[in-house]
Amino acid sequence: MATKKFMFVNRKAPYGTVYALESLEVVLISAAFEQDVSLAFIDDGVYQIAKGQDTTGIGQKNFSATYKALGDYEINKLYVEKESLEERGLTLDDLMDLTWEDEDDDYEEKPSIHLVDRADMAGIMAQQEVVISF
Amino acid sequence: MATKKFMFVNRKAPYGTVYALESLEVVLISAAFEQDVSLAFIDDGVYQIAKGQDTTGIGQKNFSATYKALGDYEINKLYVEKESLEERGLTLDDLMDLTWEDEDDDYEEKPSIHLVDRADMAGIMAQQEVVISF
Amino acid sequence: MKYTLMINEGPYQHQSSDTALQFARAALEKGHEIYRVFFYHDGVNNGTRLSAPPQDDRQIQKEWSELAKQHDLDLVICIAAAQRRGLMDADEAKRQGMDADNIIEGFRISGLGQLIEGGIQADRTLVFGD
Amino acid sequence: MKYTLMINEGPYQHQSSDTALQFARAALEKGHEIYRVFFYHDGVNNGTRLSAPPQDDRQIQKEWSELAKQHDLDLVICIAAAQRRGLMDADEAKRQGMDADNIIEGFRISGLGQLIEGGIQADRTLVFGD
Amino acid sequence: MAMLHIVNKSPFERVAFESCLNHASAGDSILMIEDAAVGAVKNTRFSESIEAALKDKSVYVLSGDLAARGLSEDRIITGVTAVDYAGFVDLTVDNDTTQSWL
Amino acid sequence: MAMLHIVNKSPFERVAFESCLNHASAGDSILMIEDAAVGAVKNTRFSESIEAALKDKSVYVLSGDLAARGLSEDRIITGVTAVDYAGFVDLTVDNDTTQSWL
Repeated sequence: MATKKFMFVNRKAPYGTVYALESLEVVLISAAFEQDVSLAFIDDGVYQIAKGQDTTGIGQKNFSATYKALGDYEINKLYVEKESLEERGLTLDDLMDLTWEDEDDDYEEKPSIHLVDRADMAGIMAQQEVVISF
Repeated sequence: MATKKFMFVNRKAPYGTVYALESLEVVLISAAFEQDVSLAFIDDGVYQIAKGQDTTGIGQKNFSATYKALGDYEINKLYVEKESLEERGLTLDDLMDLTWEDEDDDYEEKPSIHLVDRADMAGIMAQQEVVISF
Repeated sequence: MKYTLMINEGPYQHQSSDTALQFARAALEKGHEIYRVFFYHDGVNNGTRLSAPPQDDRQIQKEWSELAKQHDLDLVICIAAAQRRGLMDADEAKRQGMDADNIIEGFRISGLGQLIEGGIQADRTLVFGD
Repeated sequence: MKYTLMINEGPYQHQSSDTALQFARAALEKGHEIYRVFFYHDGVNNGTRLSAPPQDDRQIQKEWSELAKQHDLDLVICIAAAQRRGLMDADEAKRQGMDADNIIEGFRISGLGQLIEGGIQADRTLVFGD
Repeated sequence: MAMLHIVNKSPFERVAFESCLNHASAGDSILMIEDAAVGAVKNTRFSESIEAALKDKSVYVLSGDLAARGLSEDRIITGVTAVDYAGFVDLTVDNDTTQSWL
Repeated sequence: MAMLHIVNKSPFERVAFESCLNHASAGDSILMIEDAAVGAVKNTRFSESIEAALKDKSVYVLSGDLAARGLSEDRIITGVTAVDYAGFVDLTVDNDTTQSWL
């Protein structure tokens, strides 16, 4: 099958709506198709990968640990927008530490999260072939 | 049954979502209970009573004529927020001509739409006993 | 206090049904009365018995059904909203010539008047939606 | 052109299913191909056969079903999303021990891989949602 | 007549929260639930609006919704009170009416 | 590679439309559908943003959605083009990719 550049765009906070959870389910499945997959976290989407999520008070399943599994499937291009973090009083330190092991580089652990500014994010979006938004 | 001050708050444009249509169905039913009913149109809710709605291009039923029936059920307190109109480039002339006949005043035809500013709208909301939002 | 709750969104898609469920439990625990829960718009989808979410996820529809049983709650699904969205009890299915129904125990289908009447009877009316 | 469409909201509540239906008709009229329509999130609710909207309103679920029949469209409902929301075909109902099913003719239930495969095969992938 | 305004929308995504603040009266209470909980945090694009509201209104956030989104209570704006569902119920008792900003 | 950005949210209610404008590239096209159609109108709080976008992007509005909300085509911003569903299809052909701003 052909390889295409797929981007999954996440703009919504988790738990208030199902989009974050069901988006992650799509991303995991996409790994099986060996496509060139990247994820964009902009606007409220940045809360999806916030550190320390604790859902005991709202009765929903905490699915945030699943983002840590993405690296094992070589999904390691998670673009996070700098301006979106700043407007929300957040920094990179507030996000989970998401990494992957590069088997072409002696299994070195490398960061999956790439902090980019708005202009760079626009440039990355412009290169995509299939954009699926949630 | 007791008489309460009911307010139905409309903040969303029609047709993009079902809220405007199904809100109107609630308002019509409320007439049967002889309550003190008023409607607030703020933010995108003002488009619900825009003049000249034509849905032939989108395959949905045009339900805007139903607002004209509200006067017959003595639902005649339709508060429209001035600032919400202005931000959208609209004036009172862009809204439907909604009226009711005052049987205590020789069936004189009177306007149902009351243009109020934001501060007045806040004051009207503060007096309500049951507020149902869509 | 006597409450009427209105729920405007279906289960899972939005948090509103979860929040209303937690609110209802907290109110009952404090000795308040839930006079009625009225399901409108996509909220009618909370009343299906055909859902089967993953075992480790919450079962929203069943939780409402069980809460209703425990506390004798009046859970009302709006008939007009239900007809658009495909929620049917046995009587309505028969009337519409449908070959199946899908409503879960503890819910009943009725008209919009139940919402207004709920608003009149209750001390507080709360809306949960999107 | 070959299209894959994704629909993320249920009928009536949001316009997205209406818009997708109009888009699909216009594309077919121009001689394009609809490779697949994938229903996700509350979009799975477009596949119920138990709806009975007012006579003067559109019948969204039936319109999809009829369009599929006319043009041999592949309408796929995501199984995981369907299980949460209570959409069942006869096989799945049996497997889950349900006493009823509610899917309309012309839709099939399958996995999320169908969305990705649709995205790979189609020239254009469009998302309709809220 | 005091009113409890319930907001469930992120102030960064929708106008609903701002509209709530524009229509709440002095002495009213505002409760942030669901996605609106992110509005309770200090030093955001929105925090000044909350600080202004605190001058004549009470502002609350549902603690479970705050925690779910990875935000700890030490990050919330001074003067905003975290409550649980029991506290949510109490707020509906203490105010005469509620209005949801959907 | 030109992209068609499809927006279906009112710019007066949600940030989605503004976010779309912030991420569209020169040469891209933007199509307003559903509730976003109200953003096509002249002299609104949002119209300057559309006028700025028109400098290096093409902007369209779905005519059926505009008419449904009571807005006639003589009210739309100069430079914005009204299209029907057939025109919507053509836009997806003329651009290499589409992105929906939900």
